[in-house]
Amino acid sequence: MKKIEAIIKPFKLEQVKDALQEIGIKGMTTTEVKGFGRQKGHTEIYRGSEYTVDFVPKTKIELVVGDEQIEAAVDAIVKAAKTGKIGDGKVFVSHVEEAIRIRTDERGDQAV
Amino acid sequence: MKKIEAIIKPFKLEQVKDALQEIGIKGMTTTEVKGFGRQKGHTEIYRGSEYTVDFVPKTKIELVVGDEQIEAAVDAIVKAAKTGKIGDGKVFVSHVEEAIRIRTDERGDQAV
Amino acid sequence: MKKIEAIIKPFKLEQVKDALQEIGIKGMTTTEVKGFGRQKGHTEIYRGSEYTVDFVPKTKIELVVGDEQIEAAVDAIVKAAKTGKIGDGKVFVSHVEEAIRIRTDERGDQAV
Amino acid sequence: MNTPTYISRHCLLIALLLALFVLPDPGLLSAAEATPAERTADLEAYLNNAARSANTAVNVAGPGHNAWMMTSSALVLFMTLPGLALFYGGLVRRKNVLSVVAQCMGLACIVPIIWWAIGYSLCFAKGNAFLGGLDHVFLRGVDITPNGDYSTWVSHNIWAMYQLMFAIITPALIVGAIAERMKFAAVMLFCVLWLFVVYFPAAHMIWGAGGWMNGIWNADAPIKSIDFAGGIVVHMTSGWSALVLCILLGKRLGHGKEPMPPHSMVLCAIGTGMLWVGWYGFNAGSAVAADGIAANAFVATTLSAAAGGATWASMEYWLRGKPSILGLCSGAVAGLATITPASGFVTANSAILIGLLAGASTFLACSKLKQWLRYDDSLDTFGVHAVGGTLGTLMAGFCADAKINPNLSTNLGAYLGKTLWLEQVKAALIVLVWSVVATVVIFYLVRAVLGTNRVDPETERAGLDLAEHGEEGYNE
Amino acid sequence: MNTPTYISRHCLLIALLLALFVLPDPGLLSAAEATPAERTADLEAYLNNAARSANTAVNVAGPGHNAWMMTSSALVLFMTLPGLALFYGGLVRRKNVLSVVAQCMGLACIVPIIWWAIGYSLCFAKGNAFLGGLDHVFLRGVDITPNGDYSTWVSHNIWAMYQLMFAIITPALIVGAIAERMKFAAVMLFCVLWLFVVYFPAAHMIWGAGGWMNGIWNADAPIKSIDFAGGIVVHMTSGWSALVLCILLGKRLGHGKEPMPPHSMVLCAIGTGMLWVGWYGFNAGSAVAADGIAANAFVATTLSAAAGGATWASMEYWLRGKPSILGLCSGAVAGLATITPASGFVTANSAILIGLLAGASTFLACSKLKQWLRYDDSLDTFGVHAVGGTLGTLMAGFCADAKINPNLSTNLGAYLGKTLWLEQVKAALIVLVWSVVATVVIFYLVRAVLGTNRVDPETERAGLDLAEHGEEGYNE
Amino acid sequence: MNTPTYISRHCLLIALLLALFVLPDPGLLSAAEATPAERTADLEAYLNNAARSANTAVNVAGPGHNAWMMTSSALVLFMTLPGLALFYGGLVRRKNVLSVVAQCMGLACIVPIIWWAIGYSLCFAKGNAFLGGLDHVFLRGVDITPNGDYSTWVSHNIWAMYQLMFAIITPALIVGAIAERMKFAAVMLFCVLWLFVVYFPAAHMIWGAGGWMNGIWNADAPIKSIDFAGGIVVHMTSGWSALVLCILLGKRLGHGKEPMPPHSMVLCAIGTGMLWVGWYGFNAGSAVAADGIAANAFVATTLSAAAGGATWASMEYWLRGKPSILGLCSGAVAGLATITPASGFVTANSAILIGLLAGASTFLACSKLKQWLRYDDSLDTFGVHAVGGTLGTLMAGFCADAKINPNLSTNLGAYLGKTLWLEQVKAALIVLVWSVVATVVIFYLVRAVLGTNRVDPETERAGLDLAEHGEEGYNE
Ligand SMILES: Nc1ncnc2c1ncn2[C@@H]1O[C@H](COP(=O)(O)OP(=O)(O)O)[C@@H](O)[C@H]1O
Ligand SMILES: Nc1ncnc2c1ncn2[C@@H]1O[C@H](COP(=O)(O)OP(=O)(O)O)[C@@H](O)[C@H]1O
Ligand SMILES: Nc1ncnc2c1ncn2[C@@H]1O[C@H](COP(=O)(O)OP(=O)(O)O)[C@@H](O)[C@H]1O
Repeated sequence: MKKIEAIIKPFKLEQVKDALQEIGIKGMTTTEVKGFGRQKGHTEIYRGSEYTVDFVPKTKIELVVGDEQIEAAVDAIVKAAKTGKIGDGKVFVSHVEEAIRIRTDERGDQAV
Repeated sequence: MKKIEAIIKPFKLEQVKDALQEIGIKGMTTTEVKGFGRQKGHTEIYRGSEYTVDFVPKTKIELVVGDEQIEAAVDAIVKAAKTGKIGDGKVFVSHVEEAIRIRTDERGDQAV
Repeated sequence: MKKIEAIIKPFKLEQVKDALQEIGIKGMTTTEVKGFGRQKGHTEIYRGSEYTVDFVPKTKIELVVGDEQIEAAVDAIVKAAKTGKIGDGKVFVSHVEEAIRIRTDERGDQAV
Repeated sequence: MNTPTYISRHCLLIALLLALFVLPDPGLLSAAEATPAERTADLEAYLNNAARSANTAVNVAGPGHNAWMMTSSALVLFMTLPGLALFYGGLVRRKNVLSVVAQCMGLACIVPIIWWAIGYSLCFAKGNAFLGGLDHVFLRGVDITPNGDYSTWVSHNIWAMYQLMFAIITPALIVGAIAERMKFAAVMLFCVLWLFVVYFPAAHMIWGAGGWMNGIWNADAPIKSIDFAGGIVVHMTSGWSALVLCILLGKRLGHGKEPMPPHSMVLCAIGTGMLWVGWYGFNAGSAVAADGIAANAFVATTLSAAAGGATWASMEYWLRGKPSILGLCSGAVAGLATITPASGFVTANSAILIGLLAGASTFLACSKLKQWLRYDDSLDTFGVHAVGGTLGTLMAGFCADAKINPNLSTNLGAYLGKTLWLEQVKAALIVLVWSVVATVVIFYLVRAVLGTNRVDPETERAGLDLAEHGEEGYNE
Repeated sequence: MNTPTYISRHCLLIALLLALFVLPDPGLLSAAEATPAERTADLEAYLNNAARSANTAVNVAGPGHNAWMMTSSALVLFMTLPGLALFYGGLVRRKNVLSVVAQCMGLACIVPIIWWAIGYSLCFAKGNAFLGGLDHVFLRGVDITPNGDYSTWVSHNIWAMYQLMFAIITPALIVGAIAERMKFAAVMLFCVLWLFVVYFPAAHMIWGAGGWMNGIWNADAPIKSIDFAGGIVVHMTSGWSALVLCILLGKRLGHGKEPMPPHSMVLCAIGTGMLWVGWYGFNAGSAVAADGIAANAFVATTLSAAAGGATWASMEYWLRGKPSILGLCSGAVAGLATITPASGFVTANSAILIGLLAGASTFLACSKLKQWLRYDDSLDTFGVHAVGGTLGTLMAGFCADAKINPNLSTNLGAYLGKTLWLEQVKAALIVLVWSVVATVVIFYLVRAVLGTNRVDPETERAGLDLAEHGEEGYNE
Repeated sequence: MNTPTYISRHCLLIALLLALFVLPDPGLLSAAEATPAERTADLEAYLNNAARSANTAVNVAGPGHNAWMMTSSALVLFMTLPGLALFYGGLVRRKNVLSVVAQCMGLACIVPIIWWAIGYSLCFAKGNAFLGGLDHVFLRGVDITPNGDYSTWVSHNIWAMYQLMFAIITPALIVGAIAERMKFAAVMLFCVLWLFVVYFPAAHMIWGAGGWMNGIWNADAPIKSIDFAGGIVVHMTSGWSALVLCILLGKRLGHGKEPMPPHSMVLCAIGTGMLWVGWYGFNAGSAVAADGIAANAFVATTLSAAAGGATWASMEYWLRGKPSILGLCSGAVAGLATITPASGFVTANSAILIGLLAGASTFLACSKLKQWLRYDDSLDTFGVHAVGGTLGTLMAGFCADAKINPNLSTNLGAYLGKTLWLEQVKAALIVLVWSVVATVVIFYLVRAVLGTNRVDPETERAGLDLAEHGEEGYNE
């Protein structure tokens, strides 16, 4: 099994989710995160004081998939999340040794 | 060392934490996340507009443990988090290469 | 490529970010998390009721770096995040198999 | 026009002819027409908030008094909406905040309709000693002319609206005890029945002209209780009913095991400020005039609120080293609830004393008694309102002072400073017992109708907002 | 001093010498000096909110009426700030909350300056039938003496301030329709022009002495419409303009595809409570006195708000099984908007009926009509205010009752209970058409000046707060 | 009854017998009994807010005036709670929000007790030129009868409550400067001492009958300053003390390095709206009557607030391209603070000018001066209140106009339009110096008692809410 972690622009979440559902992905987990990268942040001014905010709101999607689905899933994400503008985000893939479904104690590919 | 990532129902956090403490786990990190899976979301209606919210609030627990504790920890989590109803969540296990305790620079098993 | 996950004290974020930028790190992702560990939580009292809050606010930094940068990055984080007091946090390192930049479809070390 | 006619009648004896040129024909002046002296006296009556003469040329309400009572009515509504909604809403968990707001708003929307249809009449129309009659159903006959039974210079319909605001907030207080677990439909049904069975009779008996326990105005009242702005009628009825209701309903899931901290002490504090400000309408408004009694009530309200807040926070500081915001808020509200029945009757010094006792007793009730008896009064309606209201009712009996409120001399001269407190105990006990019994009956009645009074456990876990109202308190 | 001089004049025939010691020289008493009877009558006029005599010794405003009108002015400002800012601010997405607040506050800061310079004069100075003159530019001549055209016992400048608060909230209502996408500069410019083209003429025609459609006070008005507190002047003008504006501006990005739930129903509910409370200043204040008409308006306002909220929530309960907080809030606001033109004219029973119709019709407008016509009125300014205001204007025609407001008999006796509704239809149609046409013109004018009325898509995605104001609503 | 007796006395010469039937025995009429003319004149005095005759039959307060002053008192409390608590609370970081709320509420609970015990007496009892006496300790003798020194038609105890609300908000303003780092106990102790050393004397000297700098009412005042609603007494004392205090206390950890953005501009904006609304009680209430002076103050307050907000936002727009919500809020509050001392003295045109200068000068003070001098006035108490209060005090000297406030002619005729501004400078300087010196002394005194005035660095990092109050502002 592999774990895909994708950092995307928040307003792309719905589209990415739909794209993953289409290729048969049944589950995923998302987190609100803040990203730092090439995309510039913004400046806020309160009375005299200027603050530069370097971190940009992003959404992280995590999903564990069987090895055979990995390519399709990555492609789906990349395609759906792309705007072509700086800050579109990244996809990282890593290895997962075991997965357990808490409800049923199923393990491995059945669990995801 | 292994990293355990568990996605559980938020109200089970206290019980899972207690179960892990009992088997001697000293540390863990939790995140509020939103999950998508078999468990259905809900519908919200504001004046005329209906919104389907597919994502369900979940809590993610991350902990890095020595190889010898891995089975006990997974079992403790699964047992404490189970309600038997859909949406109980998953446990994922993966390999961690190094751990450092920032305060002391300790590395490896001593660090977790 | 390696993934570094560091759990640090929230007010150290700016310093850690600066330290990483200095050694040429171009991107990272942060999450607000709650940690459980040796550092004690606190007690809140509302009218008669006392609540012990075991979880302490922490910030998680995730960054994927090329293998050659790993040592420098870990050192930078540890140095910048250290206060010497309990609760300074951990750094975990694990292996990442693939990285893709969504905007450009670049893969591997170019993507991070 | 009205000229000083009787003087001129004497002059007529001497200068009849001349007078005829400039004076109206005295023969046209009926005995019922107001003399200049009467006219001036009527105007003075407006300033003094006293009864006007029978022949008055100003049968309307007085602008200063009407202005104050419209302001007061708005202030009392402000206490419920958004005041109480925030005070309570901030104290529940995030997932239940809207359910509390909905209960307050639901009552604000339903009670006026009941009040218009029949509620006002059952409280304040002439009836028997226990309940008003049906003279004023659909606000029939409730117009802009003052109703002399309740005020001399305030429009009858303003009085009806002012009292409506009390009928809204009283059941809304109960909401605090059963927050985070009772079905919306059950809360609404319970409160509606409760108004008929508990509130309307209590209001009539204690405040209605001819009421059974109206010691101030009913010379024949068997029980001579006093209740300036609702220690018995508002805080005791709701507070004691709340206790019973939360026991019958059972504890929240996880109560005593899981932490249930307020999701926003900020909202709670905003609500407290609004309650305090609105309470001036509640207490000083209960003079039903912008007169000296209102002024005295204003003073007592301020001092008791402050003393209550300071006392609670000081006890926390002393016992735990940390004064809390919730302590300041709770103490201030306790001071306000406790002074309510006494506000227009007592001196500034008494108000400080009452505030002090209020802070101390409600602090103990909420932090010790509740722990010890282990009921789950979610937001301490009992601990603050029942304890405060009961204490204040008793203290009003001890501290009432005819120098502050001359009306105390009318029918209560023989009791004042003597056994008035005993009358207070009697009235308090009767209302307490009645509230408790009625709550039990209504609870089972509602359960019979709706099947259950509680949301199912899954809903309770997930929060009432989504399941009961299809909305969330906060979104991205 | 003023003594009862004419009586003594008779006595002088007999006791001239004696009288000279104690009475002022009658020769010094000009004919213009008030007699005792007149003086008493003037004081009675204060209580009755009637006109004083020409010779009055009290040419000032009356304290009770002035007090109420200052309170009412503050309440109407409270409706905008923070009331409407919260009601609207809670309903947008988190990233746009400040933009809505800024639009409300911006208007509260700009409109008073325009009002002082010329706005008040264009509305309420003597002018022609369509617009006021320039007599009162820079509030010249607007001092503490009552302006008899608009009130007998309220200071002219208090009246000007009271009306200012209406001129602030009316354009602020429009903000709801175009929220989350219109540029701040465009909103401000649009609203300023709109005040001159739509609001000032409408206010003058319907409320101004000599106004073309002022049925109550202008005996010669060609159209005899009535509008107690602004059904046409406030809710119809803003509501219909809002519809046109949001159509011209286009939908929000993602409208109908992405969820756009309110970011904080809690803020929205707080705002609703404040609107309700403040609305007493709006409606009861429109009597421009703390008199019986104010009292009647207070009653109607309360009952309609409650009936509106109860109806909307009941319809949701019936159609979907869940009464929502937004439903309670929307219904109450709809009840308030709808009763506005009728509030000081109708009985309590009519108010209940109007509230009921208000809740039902705005519910259908917001949840059915909007879906069907597919315009993007972000926060339903049209669905609530235009629909409510139009309905209320019509209902005022049907239900107006001279028992509630005797002024209806002055010039409208022949229409009352007969064809008054037709006059209402005429006035409503004229203002509706004018608002629609003017909005189109102003929209393109503003676009010509600023280049665009909308923020660019990137800003809209990221939220207006950051790009337009450099701030975020919430931070760590 | 009181008939026109002296007229009849003449008639008695002729018709004694007849008169005896209908008139009261003239022998029984003491010289002190009011004549009809006097009685009418007394009633007119109520409308005119003038002094009544010595023989008055209405020795009570007047309902219209009392109503307005109760409303005003409630409004001024509303400014602190929840107004200021939100305005300040929204501007701090999330972890400190409750500490600010606690400081506001703590003062609201402690100050009334001090006021009751001795504070009112030190301010307003007869005493020497610098401090009041002890006649009114424990509010002795402060009852419902008007105290002629301060008002003719408002109850003495309402006046005392009204002034109490000022004594609450003034130290609460200081809280803004030292937010996020000062210990709760230190804030409370500092403020209590500060009231005795700075506020009570300042209030007595400027507002107290016989006060050393009371130019309006004390003909013998060596310094003839005017301060309608507290430019010197409230805003200068608190603002200048705040500056010194925040310098002595030192900067917040991380100041200038870490970002410290407001955690909720939404709360800040709500608070601003409440401050504006409440300020009508503050300024128009300072007429201590619902009279024409109140009306004038109402106008000035509105226009200055709007001009202040518009100016600040325009300067931002001009210098940075983005008008901010905080700019609108700050400017409006600056306009309000600056008009305060002038509000009941100046014309509408002057109010616009003052608001304009207020917006510009406080904008510069907060965004340039502060950066340049590098003190850490967390929420700009100095930049807004001291700068605004000082400017307004001066402007009052220039713009005061006897047409707006006839009382200016009583003792100040020789100064008006001439050297009044010099008197203002004198008074301002004396109070400024006194505030600065006193603050230094009290600061070290408090530090000596408590060991330290600041929380320890760890607490400051983690937020004051948890460590000082054991609570968090927001929870799940
Ligand atoms: N090395 C990295 N490790 C982890 N997250 C990263 C890394 N680089 C970028 N990110 C995440 O991806 C987001 C987008 O990256 P950025 O450099 O702004 O644009 P782009 O993806 O177009 O190159 C960042 O905001 C951050 O959350
Ligand atoms: N493949 C997956 N990868 C990551 N997280 C998953 C995956 N599948 C499910 N989850 C997480 O587990 C949660 C529960 O899954 P769900 O399918 O609803 O029920 P169950 O665990 O009973 O099968 C989801 O809400 C989601 O957060
Ligand atoms: N085994 C673990 N796995 C994951 N996170 C951990 C683990 N142990 C500690 N942490 C994280 O590190 C934080 C600091 O740990 P703690 O034991 O309090 O202090 P220290 O880092 O000084 O040993 C914790 O709050 C938690 O978030």
